[in-house]
Amino acid sequence: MIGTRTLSFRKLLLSLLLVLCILSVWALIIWFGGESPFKGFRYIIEGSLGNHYQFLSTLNKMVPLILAAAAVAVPAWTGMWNIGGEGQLLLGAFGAALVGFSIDFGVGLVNIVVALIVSAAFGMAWAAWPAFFKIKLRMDEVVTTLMGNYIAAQLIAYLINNPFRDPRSPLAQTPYIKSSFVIPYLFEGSQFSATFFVAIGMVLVLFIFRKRFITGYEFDITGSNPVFAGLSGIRVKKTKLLSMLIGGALAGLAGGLLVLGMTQRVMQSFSPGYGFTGLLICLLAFNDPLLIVGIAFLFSALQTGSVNLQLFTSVPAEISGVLQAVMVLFVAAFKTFIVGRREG
Amino acid sequence: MDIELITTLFRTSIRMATPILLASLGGALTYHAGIINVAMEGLMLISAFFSVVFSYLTGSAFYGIIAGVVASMLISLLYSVFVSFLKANNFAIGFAINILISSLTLFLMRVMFQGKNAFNSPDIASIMELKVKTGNYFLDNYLLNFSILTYLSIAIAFLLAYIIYKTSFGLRLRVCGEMPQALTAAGIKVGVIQLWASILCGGLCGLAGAQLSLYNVRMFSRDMTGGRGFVALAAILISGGKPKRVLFISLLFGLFDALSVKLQNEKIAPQFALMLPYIMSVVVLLLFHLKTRKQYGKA
Amino acid sequence: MSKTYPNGLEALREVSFEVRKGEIHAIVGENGAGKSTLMNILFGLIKPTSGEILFNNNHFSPKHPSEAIDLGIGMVHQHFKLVQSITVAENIVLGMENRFQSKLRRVDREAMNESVASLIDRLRMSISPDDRIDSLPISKRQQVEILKVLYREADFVILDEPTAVLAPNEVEDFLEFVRGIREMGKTVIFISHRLGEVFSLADRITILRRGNVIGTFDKRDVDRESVANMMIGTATDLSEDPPDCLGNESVLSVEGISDVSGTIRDLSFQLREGEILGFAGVGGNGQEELFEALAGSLRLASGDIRLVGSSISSLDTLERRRAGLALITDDRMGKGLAPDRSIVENCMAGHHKFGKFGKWLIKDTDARSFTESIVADYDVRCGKNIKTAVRALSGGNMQKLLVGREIAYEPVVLVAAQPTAGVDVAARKLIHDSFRRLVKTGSGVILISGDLEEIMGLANRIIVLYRGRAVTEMTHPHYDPTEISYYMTGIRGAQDDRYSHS
Amino acid sequence: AIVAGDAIGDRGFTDMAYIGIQEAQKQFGIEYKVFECNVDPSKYFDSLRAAAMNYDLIFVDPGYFFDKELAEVSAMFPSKTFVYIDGTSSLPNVVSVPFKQNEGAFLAGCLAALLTNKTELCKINAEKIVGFVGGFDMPVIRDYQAGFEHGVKYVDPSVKVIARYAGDHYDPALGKETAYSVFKEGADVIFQAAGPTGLGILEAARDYGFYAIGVDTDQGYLQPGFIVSSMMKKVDVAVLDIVRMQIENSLEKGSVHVYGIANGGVGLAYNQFMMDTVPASVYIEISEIQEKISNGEIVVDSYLD
Ligand SMILES: Nc1ncnc2c1ncn2[C@@H]1O[C@H](COP(=O)(O)OP(=O)(O)OP(=O)(O)O)[C@@H](O)[C@H]1O
Ligand SMILES: Nc1ncnc2c1ncn2[C@@H]1O[C@H](COP(=O)(O)OP(=O)(O)OP(=O)(O)O)[C@@H](O)[C@H]1O
Ligand SMILES: [Mg+2]
Ligand SMILES: [Mg+2]
Repeated sequence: MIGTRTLSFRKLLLSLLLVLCILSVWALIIWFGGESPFKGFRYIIEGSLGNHYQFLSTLNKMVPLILAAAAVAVPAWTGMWNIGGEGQLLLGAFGAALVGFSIDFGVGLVNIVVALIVSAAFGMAWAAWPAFFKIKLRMDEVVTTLMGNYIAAQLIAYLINNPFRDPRSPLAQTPYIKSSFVIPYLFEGSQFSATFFVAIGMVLVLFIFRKRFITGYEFDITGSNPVFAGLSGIRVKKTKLLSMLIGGALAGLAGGLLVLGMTQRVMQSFSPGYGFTGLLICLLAFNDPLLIVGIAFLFSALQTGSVNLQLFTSVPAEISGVLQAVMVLFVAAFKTFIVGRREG
Repeated sequence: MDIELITTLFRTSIRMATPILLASLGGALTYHAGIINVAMEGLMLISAFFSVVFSYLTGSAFYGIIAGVVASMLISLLYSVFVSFLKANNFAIGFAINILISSLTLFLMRVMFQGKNAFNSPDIASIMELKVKTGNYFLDNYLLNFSILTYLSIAIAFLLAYIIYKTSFGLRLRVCGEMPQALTAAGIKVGVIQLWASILCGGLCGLAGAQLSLYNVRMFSRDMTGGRGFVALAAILISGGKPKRVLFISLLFGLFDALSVKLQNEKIAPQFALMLPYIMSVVVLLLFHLKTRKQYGKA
Repeated sequence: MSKTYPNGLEALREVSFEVRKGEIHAIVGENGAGKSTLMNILFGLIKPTSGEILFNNNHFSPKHPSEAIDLGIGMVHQHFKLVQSITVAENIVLGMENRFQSKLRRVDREAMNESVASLIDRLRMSISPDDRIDSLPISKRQQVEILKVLYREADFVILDEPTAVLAPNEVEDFLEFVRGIREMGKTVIFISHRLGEVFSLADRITILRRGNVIGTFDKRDVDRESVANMMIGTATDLSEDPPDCLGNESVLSVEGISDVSGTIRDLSFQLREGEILGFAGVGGNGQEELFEALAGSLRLASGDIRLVGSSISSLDTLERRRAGLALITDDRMGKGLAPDRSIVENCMAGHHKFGKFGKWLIKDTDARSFTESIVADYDVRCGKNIKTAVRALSGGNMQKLLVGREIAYEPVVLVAAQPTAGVDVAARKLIHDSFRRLVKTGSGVILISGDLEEIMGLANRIIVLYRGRAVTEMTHPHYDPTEISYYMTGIRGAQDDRYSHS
Repeated sequence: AIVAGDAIGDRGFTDMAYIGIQEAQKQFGIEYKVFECNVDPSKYFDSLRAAAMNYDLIFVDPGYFFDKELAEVSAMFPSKTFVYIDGTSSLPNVVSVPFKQNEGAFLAGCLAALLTNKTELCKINAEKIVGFVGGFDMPVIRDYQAGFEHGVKYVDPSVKVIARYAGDHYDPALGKETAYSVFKEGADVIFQAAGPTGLGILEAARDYGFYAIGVDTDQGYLQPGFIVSSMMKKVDVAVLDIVRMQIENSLEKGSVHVYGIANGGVGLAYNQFMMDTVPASVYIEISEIQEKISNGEIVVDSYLD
């Protein structure tokens, strides 16, 4: 899609205008929040890119966003809507934690790989039933995946409150995973770990899969015109099912990486809405894996930046949500003009 | 079963169903116009907020409702401008609006009510009930003494069924969702129809928010819509946007909500009871699909 | 008038022409000449890059179709703009239905149906205003499109290829009906690739070639050959004869098939090597179902289909293609192509299942050269860029692409439904020639077409479909167009059907 | 600084800690900042780290949200003092401040059981049923429930407790319906531990006419006449105490400061609202029970440990 479009002066101009629009509305909001916009921007930039620690933190926070966005993108290639990333991510996280606190294979790498595979499998399982219902009964996957999120949230709440509760914590959470399952931090004083490279690796694999693999090509054709795909001998239902399973696995993997690389347990309110943020990122990125990385970076930088803004100014924490929303609104609107509509 | 228990369940169901019903009727309009509206959560929330603020300031629930409806309509207008005229993706804009309003209401609460996540006050006037005591148990408990918005919402369901299927606006609305090119070719602007649908949806979501914050409870608390906008979306998708079915499904959801409170005991963990409304919505959809499959044979 | 599309394609280059009040003005030109583009500008659907329109001596630059409609301009579009789930009457009056509002803003259905029915009666068409569009065959849908325009009592009617999907007898009625419009004092712009129609109908003819106007001529001053030459730039031979390379072996045998809904009933036929077997019939008499039954996307209630001796009834589309079947669908936008994907991706579809471009990884160079050869062989005009989206091609060029891709399978049996719908004379010849080449190799072709001229010029044998049954069969050279159209419309043969089945 | 797991306005431990630190600022002129994590685990580490970099004394509120992150960050800043609120931690530079909510809830249970037997009061019915409504179902809340149930049974084993969860801390409408349902099953005194959801429960008390017991802060003013008392968890006092000790240089790293009935860290709010509704006899009985807990005569059940 993207490759076929050319860069022109008009587009460049529009892009500049877009950035200008976002920045000026942001400035207004920061000013309204009681701070001079220039200082505000300085804190946001310093907070997200200012030093190597902040920068690593920004990168680290991209991991779940990238994978949650990819979990929406892959099914979207075949025309399926996966709004269930949140639930799949939770299940995946639980899967990784379950393996992490109950089993041990002795070798750290084996442990980690097994836990991640289990997390992907759990996520996949949670995507499987909406996909199955869609394919067998044409049940709207928007409803089933959406409801799946709420069901998963309660299911996890039950599991971490009852059978798998950490008896030492007043909080509903699983026991901590064994240290041999932990993906270690790479730098002193930062949570940055190899999970980032796993996420980037997945994105590259997806990119190559879509552009270079026969099956990836079939995904695209199925999404573009399923009737045509069927007449061309593509097995449409299988393709759609597969894409949904891959999506679920990616979301599950996001949960698994969060547990092994960061939280080391699944607690209540484990996800602050990664699934929905992922959906937004995917939409802004045209389902394109590489663009997802770029947009996830923006989202993540904005988040780490606003923590910093809150630290040094009197601007309330809620501002990060407002800034984020403003960015999405403008990007989504300008996208139509800059790149043209998907529909042609 | 004991009559008192059924009455309790019934009254809770109706109260829980009303906001969902109002919102999903609104969403049904945009659904027919070809927009799956995920912003309903935010629309309800902004209305819940302004309803409370204005009810508190003016001491009148009526002005509260008006303020909530107006606020929700304005946001709807914004939504529609982005989606119908700037052709932005409706999911992206919808979720962005939800984030915006969730943060904005907190932000405003900090500014207006000194840093509270929740605001309540005896000065908040609540929405009137149709208060008549007839002495007849059935009438008093099953038909009377609900919020006037409950009665209104049921009337609106039938009104919308009429508007969508019988009037000229309804015809254009349906065409707009199914084949917008046909509308353009007939010289009617698609964006304008969608704009109207969105604004009406905003109005109804506004009523839903007001009902939630001025009747169900009389307060505002952060994210108090608690996913009801998405439940409403499910109701719309399950019912195909047909108002009478929306009515039916919303009442069903209200019942499941009531049951989820009631069913908890030593044997049933709260989580499983609380899962019920969501599982049932999938089950209802499933039953409906099995039914149609039987009717039309395998396609 | 000039128009350059955002992708840099110059569709119209300073085109000027004029239409006189009360005439039928035909516009002809090969595929992609810019006819639809020009008409869409007149109707306000797209904006010109430069140029102006004078309508009744007033400047006119419509920004939205509503402005054109207000001035009494009506347009029948090349691709349908009908709403499937509502009734014929609702489709027709859409945009004016508020005329029928009675009390409480209710649309009065009866009044609406009545007023539509009176128009239908006047035109002697056989459509019920209360039918839903999705229950109508393609030809009827075309009529609804036309009714939409006439209902608005437009004084200036644009018809963009209205006859492309009509059966011969319907075409005749239709032309009569367009003449009727002229009698009413209206002005008509008529676009068609069938020069016969153009000559029987038009007063004047404007010829477009690759975005330029070659000229506007009075019908009396030109003849078919000269117009065709001006359109394409070279002389072409328009008369055709079926190929002569029949073998003895049967490549496809269909034995008593019926589908679940009963649209096709007890259909049997044999296709021999080297044979082109034509299926004539008015649209909606089982053609679509026959196609789908062969393609494997329709469930059969009974009967068997055998491809070179072995049954394929239980195979899915992929397995049938593997067995040697290729399929040209009549709905290129809906089923035959993925309009939003690039030309390369559209060419690869299906072929990729045969390992042509690698088993797992796509070999880009192979895909590219494969596509380029189709584009070159079938003269697909796409500005040399095979990465543009198919949607940006004109209707005819899409069709050439589709045909090219299917013939590239070198199939044992090619099922072609309306293979030349909306295709210009030269492209039509190109496509027909490719069919001829194909049968020379011993393959067979099933040609399902509503264009009798095409079938008679190409098929060795013709089966006429009426209400899902084969009502008659004729063999070259014993073709009689009048006779065929009697069978097609049920004047012949149908009686037997009625007696035996009631 | 305070690093809060939730956000200001939760009507619970964050608000209480906030009040405490404001008071400390007034008294000692300290500088402070509240880092709100909004229950987003991805912010825990960064917030702790930012707080530790800029402040000397860091309240971690509640501590158990941050177990692992606190271990990591406190090791990075050995010279700083972290205060683990609502629990105990064995980390070297961490001061622990556990609260015995079960003891407070026990008193609430006693109050409820005593009240439901006083049928002469206008809102009390004949049935011996009291209620408990929680927000999120989580172990701390279960601890409130356990203490409450123990208290009820201690006073009168024949009183039944109906316990329900709204499943959410931020859905007052659902809280209200949950309370309504419990009330309709015969409960006339309901104890809530549900954050902002609890506001709906308190409102239900007024709309349907039963007695409610508030939680964490003194909530009596919210629905006067319907909230007989509140079970308070005085995080504010603890915060002020710790800041004072820090200023006086008497705060030892690794020390544990228990807040329970004995030192008034938890307990019922004996306010005007309680005086107005609760008969003196009940008041006296409660005081006696409180004494027994203080001197260890009664050991209250706990859901934790
Ligand atoms: N999706 C569904 N799930 C469960 N029950 C349904 C569903 N759809 C319809 N029903 C049942 O069918 C009843 C009415 O359906 P019906 O099709 O007559 O409604 P409608 O299509 O809105 O009517 P109208 O066509 O007059 O607008 C509903 O009240 C409900 O009992
Ligand atoms: N939306 C579009 N974007 C880019 N190019 C387009 C678009 N629509 C049409 N074109 C190009 O403009 C040229 C003129 O197309 P047009 O549809 O007007 O041809 P036409 O004369 O109607 O042909 P046909 O007889 O095949 O319908 C073609 O080369 C086509 O590829
Ligand atoms: Mg054309
Ligand atoms: Mg009692």
